[in-house]
Amino acid sequence: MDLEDEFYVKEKYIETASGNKVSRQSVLCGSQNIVLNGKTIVQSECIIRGDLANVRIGRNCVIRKRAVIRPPFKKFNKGVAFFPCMIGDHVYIDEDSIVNAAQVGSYVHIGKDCVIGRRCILKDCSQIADGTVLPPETVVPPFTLWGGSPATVIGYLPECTKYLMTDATKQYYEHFKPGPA
Amino acid sequence: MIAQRRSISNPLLDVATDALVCNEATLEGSIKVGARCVIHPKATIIAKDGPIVIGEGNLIEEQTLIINKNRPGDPAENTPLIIGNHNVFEVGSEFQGKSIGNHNIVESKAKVGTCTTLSNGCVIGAACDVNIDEVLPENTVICGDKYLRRINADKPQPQTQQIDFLKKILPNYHHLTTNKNKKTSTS
Amino acid sequence: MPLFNKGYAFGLKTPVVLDIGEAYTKLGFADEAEPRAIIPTTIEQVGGPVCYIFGRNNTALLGHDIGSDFEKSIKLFLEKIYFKYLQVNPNNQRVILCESLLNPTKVRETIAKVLFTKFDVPSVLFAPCHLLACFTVATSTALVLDCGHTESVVIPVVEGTPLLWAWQSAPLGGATIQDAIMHEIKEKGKIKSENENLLPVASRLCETVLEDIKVKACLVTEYHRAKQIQAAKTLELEKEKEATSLTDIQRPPDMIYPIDGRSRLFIPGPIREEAAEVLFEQDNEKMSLATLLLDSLCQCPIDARKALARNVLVTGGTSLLPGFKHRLLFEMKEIIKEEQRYEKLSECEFRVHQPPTKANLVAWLGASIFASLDTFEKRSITKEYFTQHNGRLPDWCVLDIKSPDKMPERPNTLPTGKKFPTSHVPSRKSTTTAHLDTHSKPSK
Amino acid sequence: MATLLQISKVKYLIDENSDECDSLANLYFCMYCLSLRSADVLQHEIDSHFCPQTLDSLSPAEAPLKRNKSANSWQCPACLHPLSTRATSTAIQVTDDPTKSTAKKVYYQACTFCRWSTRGIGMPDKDIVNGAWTEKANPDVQRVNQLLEYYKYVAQQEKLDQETKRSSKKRGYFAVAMQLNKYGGARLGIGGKKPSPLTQVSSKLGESPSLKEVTIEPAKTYALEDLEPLPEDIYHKVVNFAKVSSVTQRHSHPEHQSESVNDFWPQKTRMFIKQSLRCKGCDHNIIKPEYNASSIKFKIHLVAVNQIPEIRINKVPKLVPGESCKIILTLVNPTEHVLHVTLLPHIEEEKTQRSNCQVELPTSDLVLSKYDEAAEFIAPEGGQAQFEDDPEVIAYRRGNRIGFYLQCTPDKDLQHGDEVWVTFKYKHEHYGNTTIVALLKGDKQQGEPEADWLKQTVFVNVGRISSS
Repeated sequence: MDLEDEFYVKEKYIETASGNKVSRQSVLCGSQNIVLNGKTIVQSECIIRGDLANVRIGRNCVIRKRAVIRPPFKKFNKGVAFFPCMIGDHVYIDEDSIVNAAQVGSYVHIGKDCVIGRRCILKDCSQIADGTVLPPETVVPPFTLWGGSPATVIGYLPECTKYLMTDATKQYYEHFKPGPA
Repeated sequence: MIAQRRSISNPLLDVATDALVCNEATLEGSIKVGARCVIHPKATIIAKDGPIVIGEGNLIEEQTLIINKNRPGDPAENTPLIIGNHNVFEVGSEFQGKSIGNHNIVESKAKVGTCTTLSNGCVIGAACDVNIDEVLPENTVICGDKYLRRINADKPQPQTQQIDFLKKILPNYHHLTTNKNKKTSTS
Repeated sequence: MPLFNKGYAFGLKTPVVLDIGEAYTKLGFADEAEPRAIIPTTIEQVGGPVCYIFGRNNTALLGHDIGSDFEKSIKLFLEKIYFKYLQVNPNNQRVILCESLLNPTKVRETIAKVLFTKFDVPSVLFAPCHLLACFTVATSTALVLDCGHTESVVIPVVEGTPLLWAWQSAPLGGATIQDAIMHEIKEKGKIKSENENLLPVASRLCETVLEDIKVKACLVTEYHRAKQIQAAKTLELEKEKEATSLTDIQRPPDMIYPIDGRSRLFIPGPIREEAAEVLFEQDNEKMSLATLLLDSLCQCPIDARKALARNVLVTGGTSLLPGFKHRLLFEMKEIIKEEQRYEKLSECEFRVHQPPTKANLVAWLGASIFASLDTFEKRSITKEYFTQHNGRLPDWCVLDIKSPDKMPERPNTLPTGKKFPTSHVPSRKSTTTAHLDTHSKPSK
Repeated sequence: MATLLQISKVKYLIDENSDECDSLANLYFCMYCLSLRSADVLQHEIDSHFCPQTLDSLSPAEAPLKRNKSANSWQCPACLHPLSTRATSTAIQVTDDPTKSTAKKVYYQACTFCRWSTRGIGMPDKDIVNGAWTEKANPDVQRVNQLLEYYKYVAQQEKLDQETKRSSKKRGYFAVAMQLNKYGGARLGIGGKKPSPLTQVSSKLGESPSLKEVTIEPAKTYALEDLEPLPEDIYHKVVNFAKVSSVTQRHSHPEHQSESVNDFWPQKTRMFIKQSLRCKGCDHNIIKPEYNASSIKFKIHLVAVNQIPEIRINKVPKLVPGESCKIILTLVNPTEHVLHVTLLPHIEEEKTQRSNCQVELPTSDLVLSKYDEAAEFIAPEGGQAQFEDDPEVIAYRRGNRIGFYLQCTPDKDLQHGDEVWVTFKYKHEHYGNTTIVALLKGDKQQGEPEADWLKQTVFVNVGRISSS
């Protein structure tokens, strides 16, 4: 099914030269440490914590309302640090999810209301079902679908996931239009 | 970059000098923030039916909601909500409980309802919704969609190092809330 | 694990050992001391409900016609077993399945069909679990009780041969206990929820909660206690609410079971010891686990009885309840004393085995031992055989599976399906006679 | 993604002979048989095993030696989540000088989810990160090994007996036991000979001198007096549900099934597998993944969405029973060839009663331009003039996709909320991998690639009846 048009109020979004669309109602802390690689949408009430560490988000990503992206904290023998948080291309993060991951690959779909624990690694072409709690330091292998709390593999994704995800995120961008105010 | 310390509009707010409260956090009503606490931006603390007293070394992350609220049917007594020391409220957690001791962790998206009291060293796991009329025994862990209960051998460690680290870096990026009168006295 | 250094060509030829139970399935490889996994006999589909393949409300199993839905669920289930748990290519490994005597032909044929056609397994062997259990205690003669999820079955095995005519079964098992818990809690339990109200116990009691209560709290009470409680209860019934001697025994204290984060279940303490009583109460038909064993023994040849009594073997997950074996032996001893009909067993000394594994794994372990032998290969049904005979399997009445030119029909009256709880349930007695009629009884 | 694009709304018939259908995204296309395949009819083969936590790969030859378990990843016995190794330092007294102590790095394992840890059950910390942890051995393994050895000997003995005394009518224990004959008793009855049921097995052993005799200690049996009754205080204790293990927890350790949470012990994580798929018809590989566990690339990747033009729903108006409406469907060309597509009506056979909507299909051919990866960076509406589109048929054209109108009328007897299914067929050109096709045909000329015409049947769930 093709995605339907989603309209936003033009004044409430900033569009950058590389095509990123960022809501003015989102909170981008330490914006100098946040990189959006182009055509990425950040919707209202999102929080991206660039103040804690660097956050890099790839191309054609969609960060839906009230999602939180927060670099993970780690205690070492010699001290403490926040890890940078790297997110690949064509990643879709649905509403109200909290992403504490160290690494999110490309073509990843994170559902609504998820908690992605500290220092998780989500490999390419993986999916997290709605309402999932992924405990800290979990590794999500490619083509797996995780759900539940604590999250376990509840299914597998088709081999054409890369194609589907690319298509879905591109379509989302195409259909995310400034609308009649 | 040295953060500009701005005075705040809430006259009932009392922030200890070495606590760190980001300006973008919402604090309503009579709230006392203890020493070495860190309150992240977009956290919400509302002293609705009584004051809130936050102890030392607590970490309150973004999207957290802490409310002092009476239980349905309770007479409005204006009892204070006392939060002990070294508790952690993770991103998106909600605490409306009666009282909370020391060294507890309310994980991301966890909810503690008005009936429950946390003693010491308890962990409410991510996305757990707890509202049972009981005092959780010390070191209780509740987690998962099946509400697995465990009694841990020891308390979670206090996040002192994280708090120190945050106190170093957060002022570089955020405006901070301080006491109006304390500010005048210190500067 | 030391088991791996025995020079077995591991990975390619080690047979797969499956014990597909009604509630739980045990799976692993031959020659090993324990199964690789115990999983619920369910299939899950993303976004869909969990389906118990042999569950009481699986519509695919209802009626006499097992349709393609059942075949599909078996396929999904075996897929999970092979690729998630065993992680082997099915076409390289022979398969042994522990089977209940009462397994309907249609079920076993469906399983065989799926194994042969969808998974291309080289061979399959269905082996009776009572016989397999004997391997774990190195005996060829034993009185085997399998106490499973919905049914308990007793079969005596003498000199490696199951004595079919002495078969006994009753619909008593883990599910019966869960039903008892359900019944009690519905009556006396309370759910306390956040807003202080004691709610009546509604649909919150799902099978998983009941099972959890059973496993964590229930036990089989001691014989004398049980009798005292029973007596007190009858007295109570007669006298209608008068103070009774029930107070003499100190009952287990009430329990609080947290269902989730918002509600707790208040469970009356006596459930702990009373729920499992269904297994031992002699109801109207005078049937209990103890009488099953005794009745079965009565039908055995006289000269085998003493040996059988000395070799009682208890298997099945339900027998893991604390106090089970003690009560069973006690109960048998007392019943023999009390009831005339068992007088002929008074000479018998009952001794119970302790197999080198947990009771729920006994059949599996037996199969693992058996499948490690060369003999196993010869007894298996090959794919060629299966295709030649249009998917029919040799039945137990076929003596030599190597030359079945004509396929004898299975007796029309099927015994009560152990894995077939809802469908045809002819009365127990009549099925027994059906067996006796079809097969000549030895002269005693 | 699957859920975003609602791929389950459009289903493709896999096999003309059966009723099976699935979304194109879940299907494969065998370019040798030129037909759609579902995972169901393909042969699954295990390509490699990998640890889900460390993503280390192992070949199918190595993995079984490790019981398909990961070398370095352990699983929490309480919540079954992988454990994390934690480093910490402890003070160790210097042996020479009791007043001094040095810091030493030690490791323990903790669950990041339920916070269970190896320290909690009193397991000592380890000096090295990996390798020092062990699983709890099966307490009965020795006895089981004895049994295995014993029965192997008995079976061997039996075989020898049968070979040497073929004429002997005496049947060995094993032959009887392994008749696996539930009616064995009846059989003996028929034979008329009743064997003495209590012949000791051991008496038969040792008859053949060529085998080394294996004896086994008889299994222990217990009389009532030997069994411990339940402790008296068990009836008075309050059950603490947090301290008794659940069924799932017990079953995760089949050999121990410990009832108390204090007896929990970590266990190695089970590995995952990567599979390749093979067409049962022509024995060619359809899917062959790369060995590396974190790779999403394939050596062979014959998925249907890369070969077959795909139908999607674009826009559906309100659906009213008996009222005609215009639906827009999208057709996407994933190939690098210009494709012609012709829509065909689906002749309703009795078997497939899926359609409940009358459709009028456009009669003209639909032409799809090829997929161009660079198209994204060129002006989106450019280069469309070459197609003379009939605005009555074509709703829009964008790169390799077009939208076309479909006139459809839901059946009159449908109720509010009923799903409406549209069924039709289409045939389309398919250019196989030209070099391979040429090689297969023995044709050395590399002229114009030849196209095959393939036919697909689709079932489209266009939505629900909104009102009557």
